[in-house]
Amino acid sequence: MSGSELNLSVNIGQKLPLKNPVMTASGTCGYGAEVARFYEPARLGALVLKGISLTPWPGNPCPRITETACGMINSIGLQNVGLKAFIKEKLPVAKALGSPIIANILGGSAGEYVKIARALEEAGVDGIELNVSCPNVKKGGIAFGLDLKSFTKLIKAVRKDISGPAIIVKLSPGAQPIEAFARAAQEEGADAVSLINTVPAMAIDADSRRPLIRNIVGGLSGPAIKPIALWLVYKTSKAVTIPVIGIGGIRTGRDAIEFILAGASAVQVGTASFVDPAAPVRVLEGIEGYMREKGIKDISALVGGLVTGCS
Amino acid sequence: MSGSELNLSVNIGQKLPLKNPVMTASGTCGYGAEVARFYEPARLGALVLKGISLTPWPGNPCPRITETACGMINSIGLQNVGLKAFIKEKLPVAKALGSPIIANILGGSAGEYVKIARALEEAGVDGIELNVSCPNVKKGGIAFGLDLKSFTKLIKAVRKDISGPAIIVKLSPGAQPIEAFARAAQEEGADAVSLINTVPAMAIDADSRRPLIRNIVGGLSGPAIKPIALWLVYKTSKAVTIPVIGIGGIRTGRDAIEFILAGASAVQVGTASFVDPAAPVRVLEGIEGYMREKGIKDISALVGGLVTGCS
Amino acid sequence: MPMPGQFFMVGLPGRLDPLLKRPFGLFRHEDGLLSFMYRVRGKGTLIMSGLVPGDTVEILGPLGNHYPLPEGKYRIRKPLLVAGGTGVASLLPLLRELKKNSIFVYGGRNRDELLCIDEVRGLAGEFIAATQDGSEGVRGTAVDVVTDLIRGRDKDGFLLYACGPAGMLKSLQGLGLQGYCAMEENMACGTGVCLGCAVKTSTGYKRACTEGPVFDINEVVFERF
Amino acid sequence: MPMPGQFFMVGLPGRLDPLLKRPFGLFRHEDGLLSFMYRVRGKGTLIMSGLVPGDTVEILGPLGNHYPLPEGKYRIRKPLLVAGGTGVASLLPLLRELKKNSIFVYGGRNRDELLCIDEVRGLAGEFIAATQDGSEGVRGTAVDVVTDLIRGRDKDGFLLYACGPAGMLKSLQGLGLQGYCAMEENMACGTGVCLGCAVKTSTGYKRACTEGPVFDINEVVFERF
Ligand SMILES: Cc1cc2nc3c(=O)[nH]c(=O)nc-3n(C[C@H](O)[C@H](O)[C@H](O)COP(=O)(O)OP(=O)(O)OC[C@H]3O[C@@H](n4cnc5c(N)ncnc54)[C@H](O)[C@@H]3O)c2cc1C
Ligand SMILES: Cc1cc2nc3c(=O)[nH]c(=O)nc-3n(C[C@H](O)[C@H](O)[C@H](O)COP(=O)(O)OP(=O)(O)OC[C@H]3O[C@@H](n4cnc5c(N)ncnc54)[C@H](O)[C@@H]3O)c2cc1C
Ligand SMILES: Cc1cc2nc3c(=O)[nH]c(=O)nc-3n(C[C@H](O)[C@H](O)[C@H](O)COP(=O)(O)O)c2cc1C
Ligand SMILES: Cc1cc2nc3c(=O)[nH]c(=O)nc-3n(C[C@H](O)[C@H](O)[C@H](O)COP(=O)(O)O)c2cc1C
Ligand code: FES
Ligand code: FES
Repeated sequence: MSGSELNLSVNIGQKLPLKNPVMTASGTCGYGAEVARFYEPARLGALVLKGISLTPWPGNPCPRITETACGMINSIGLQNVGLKAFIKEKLPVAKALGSPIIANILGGSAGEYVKIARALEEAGVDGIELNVSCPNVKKGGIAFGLDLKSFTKLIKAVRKDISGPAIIVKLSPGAQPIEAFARAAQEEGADAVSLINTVPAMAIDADSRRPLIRNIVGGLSGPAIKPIALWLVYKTSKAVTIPVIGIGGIRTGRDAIEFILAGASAVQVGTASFVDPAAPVRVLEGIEGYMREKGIKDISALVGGLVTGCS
Repeated sequence: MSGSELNLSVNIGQKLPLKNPVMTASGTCGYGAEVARFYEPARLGALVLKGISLTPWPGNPCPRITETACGMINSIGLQNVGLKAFIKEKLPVAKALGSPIIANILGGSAGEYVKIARALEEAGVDGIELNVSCPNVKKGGIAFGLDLKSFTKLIKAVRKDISGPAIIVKLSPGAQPIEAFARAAQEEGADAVSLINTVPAMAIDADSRRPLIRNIVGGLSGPAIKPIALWLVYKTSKAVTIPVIGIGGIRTGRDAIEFILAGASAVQVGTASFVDPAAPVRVLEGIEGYMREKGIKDISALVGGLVTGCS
Repeated sequence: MPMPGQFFMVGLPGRLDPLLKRPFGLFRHEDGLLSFMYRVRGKGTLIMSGLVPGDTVEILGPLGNHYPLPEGKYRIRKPLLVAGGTGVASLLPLLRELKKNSIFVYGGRNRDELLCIDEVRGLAGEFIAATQDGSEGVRGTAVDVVTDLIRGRDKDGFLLYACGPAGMLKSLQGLGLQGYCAMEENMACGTGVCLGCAVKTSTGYKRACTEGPVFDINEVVFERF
Repeated sequence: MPMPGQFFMVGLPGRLDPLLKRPFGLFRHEDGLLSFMYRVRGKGTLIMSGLVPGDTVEILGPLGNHYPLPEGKYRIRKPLLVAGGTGVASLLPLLRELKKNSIFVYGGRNRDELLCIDEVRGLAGEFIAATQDGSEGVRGTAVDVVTDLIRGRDKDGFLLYACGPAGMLKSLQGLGLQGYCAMEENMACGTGVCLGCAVKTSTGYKRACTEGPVFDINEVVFERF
């Protein structure tokens, strides 16, 4: 069986059919063009680009990253070129890469989210991922991700105005309980939820007595958080019927399969791309290899296929 | 400077003076006697024993543990001998070890917690740690840890009846926001809060398609969660004036120092004791070594000593 | 002095991943040298297989109980050792004590899986190998061999010592012999404090690392999922 | 063909801890062999220091920009290379191109810290070492030496190339020379996608791995905490 005989296609709602379930995670592939020297972006299901805000943001002072046991903490502070430059300079280049483009957006208010989303719809993106879970910006973002009321309002507002691109809501691992947020997203018409964003975390240098991240708190990502993400994806996928996109520590095809068995329809590869820039493609190839090995022709046969009873 | 010239003593409230800040974490030192062949328990600040419920609990079926990247997941399901046998058989042995004894308790209702706490007060323990954060039992426990209302009620009820032993409330990493829970504990008269308990997590075997923990979900512990714990300890210690006990991935003296700089008055060593049964003593020695190296005579000079401004 | 059936926790120093030590039954103890025999199964054993002389491992042990020798009222019984795959690692030290006074049944998928077969053959009073593909000994499983062996004979004439996959142990239990089996469960501590290694028995959960790894085979409740 | 000042991300295969690759400036490139020179600072470099011939590392590179040679209007300036500690690793490849047409100032805590000092001395047109304890060259810092060196001379006669601790670079910036410095920031990707390696410049944050590691020293805003 060659890769092409396998059916890896998945649908993120009715709006966004993907040829395979592997995407980049926001903030780990730049604006897309940066990865083209390492692999053909068109091979992936979609590219999720670095988060965008209404106006350019400078980001946080350094150190912005530090390594922890099997993981890393980042506090980039959503450094980005801003909506205008994104649409003018970055988006055309990204679109030319041949992969569906999902923009990741963050606003300080529901109105800001709507404004950005509208402009992106007009500019022609395939999907919009609402980042309501970034631990690295003071206002907006995670404020929506942890409060069910403003969360619900936000999605309602965005949904009302956007009809073209698929709307994906990126959940925070701190949302309590996460099922309620996922259900609210579904009820307000989101096409999918993605999770998890990074987990708030901190590291300290005992010698200097200083935090190893200038901003004190940052977001933990990488293999260390995979077991946490897997559980939240499992719980969430039981609670909703819209597709769940699994994120967190995915590095190999087997990691992706684990998320898919737990209930994810698709996955995003983040931190692993820092270690190996072609990681998303290796994950895809790993999934194909697993399917061939097990004689599975259609990836949909695996979604939520966790076996939990007694045998 | 020899170890004895250093002052490592800390107070967990007015009730519980400890000669040093290092304790075992509940569930990782049995009922105390089990560790005596690896180190002298009297060297530690306190022993926190395995969680106890009103009646004996059988625990969960196997597999109960599995390893993950720099961490492990457990779902023991609070297997324990029950209050009666604990008081009759385990506690006298533990008390004879020469270290202050903190019992860790879990109930299905506030009434159960009170009943257990009363019996333990009578039996003479030095402290009672309320486990309201165990992810591995279906009812009770974490239900209190995530709901501020029942959490507050629970502590009020226990506090009303208990005057002898120090009351420590063990917080869940999922408590949202954790500061509110810590503040409620303080207001209701708890002597200290400890955190974090394990983080709900899951692991899957892609070949068998089965969860690697029979109970599906378990609790993640070990170095992987240290950055998460450190952040929550930092946040929490800013929110309360009662002592905060730091737990999560502590393996070395430097790890402990990081928690202390973040605001912890004491620490508990858990998973590291599985790797090296004498880990709590090594952590203590590491703290002493650090203090000697830096010329710090009193551990209290380090508590919350994180430097965050510009230099 | 480590006894047959006891085990050690073996760890790789200076690493946080793998984090925990791994349990291995003592395979040989000679001239102050401890030997383990292991199969590469995952992350830890893979790294172990790349160690070179001079590299350091951390060990903790001997831990757990051991195979009771056929003493007292069991003295007159014939020790019947049944190994599946790497289970041989745990039974060989026992065989070295029992020697000719024993029957040894050794099952595996194929010839390549039957490690140390020459040593076992040389030591045992009676030796029968079984492979699923027939590449060594009889074609079939160790359980098939034991079933044949005891057919028509007095079950009380045997004392079973078994180590191998849970499925094999469960089938052996069904044969109604007296005896022991060594259980493998995931272990975090090996010293009785984590309660991770619970083995279900007719009298409740017991710790494989402390009350085991050797159990009365007729007291174990096999219910592995 | 890697150029002086460029770097590689170096990783240890088969491990999740350390997770990320680490950046190292190219130290030498000869006969198809890449060499790095590094100081053991933490977890990653400690493991690297235990590697033996035959072990594998993963590398990604060459990455980043490089030291511009003194060309065009800068041709007439005298290259002034200033290394602090392991900063020499990055400047030696440049020195190998500039050779006698250069001044090299090399500072460190003590003699033991001044690695490759003989090679540097042999190559440079003029060489001055500085140690804090006076165990090699003059007693003092590299910045002290440069301050003395340019006193009373036309600053436009020099073109600075500096690599070393941020404190040294900041002090050098204060001397008002034209030139470049190589910046070290924590890096996750090395390829421009994580934005972790931000260097503050007069025109905003720039990525040390992509727009750097070499920057116009007078554009960098030093504000390390
Ligand atoms: C008392 C005892 C004695 C043993 N003696 C031997 C022996 O002599 N030779 C031998 O080859 N093996 C023996 N084992 C099994 C051995 O411990 C596992 O093969 C080893 O832990 C796998 O480690 P890993 O890192 O390579 O695999 P992992 O990557 O950790 O896991 C691979 C597989 O091994 C299983 N496993 C993981 N950890 C353990 C564990 N702690 N205990 C049991 N299974 C585990 C997992 O469920 C998984 O299916 C023994 C086990 C026990 C409990
Ligand atoms: C472009 C560039 C070129 C470099 N060239 C060299 C060189 O030629 N020789 C040399 O010895 N060192 C060089 N470094 C520094 C080198 O990358 C660090 O010493 C190394 O990453 C430390 O890894 P570790 O795992 O041993 O330390 P860690 O345990 O990761 O950390 C120890 C200390 O090193 C710092 N550090 C950690 N990671 C990085 C990182 N990715 N970048 C910078 N600092 C870090 C930490 O802040 C900490 O203070 C260079 C750095 C950069 C950015
Ligand atoms: C350096 C870095 C930058 C990130 N930037 C964003 C971002 O802009 N928007 C967003 O929604 N998530 C962002 N994330 C989160 C990732 O998309 C992903 O959710 C998280 O890292 C977990 O996945 P991983 O373990 O595979 O990295 C970022 C993560 C990292 C490490
Ligand atoms: C095997 C195991 C059993 C545990 N049992 C208990 C328990 O009975 N009561 C409790 O409050 N916490 C229990 N914990 C949680 C630990 O006390 C501790 O909070 C957690 O493991 C994080 O610390 P660590 O990373 O140092 O292990 C248990 C943890 C483990 C790993
Ligand atoms: S392995 Fe911890 S109790 Fe047995
Ligand atoms: S290291 Fe990732 S952008 Fe520079």
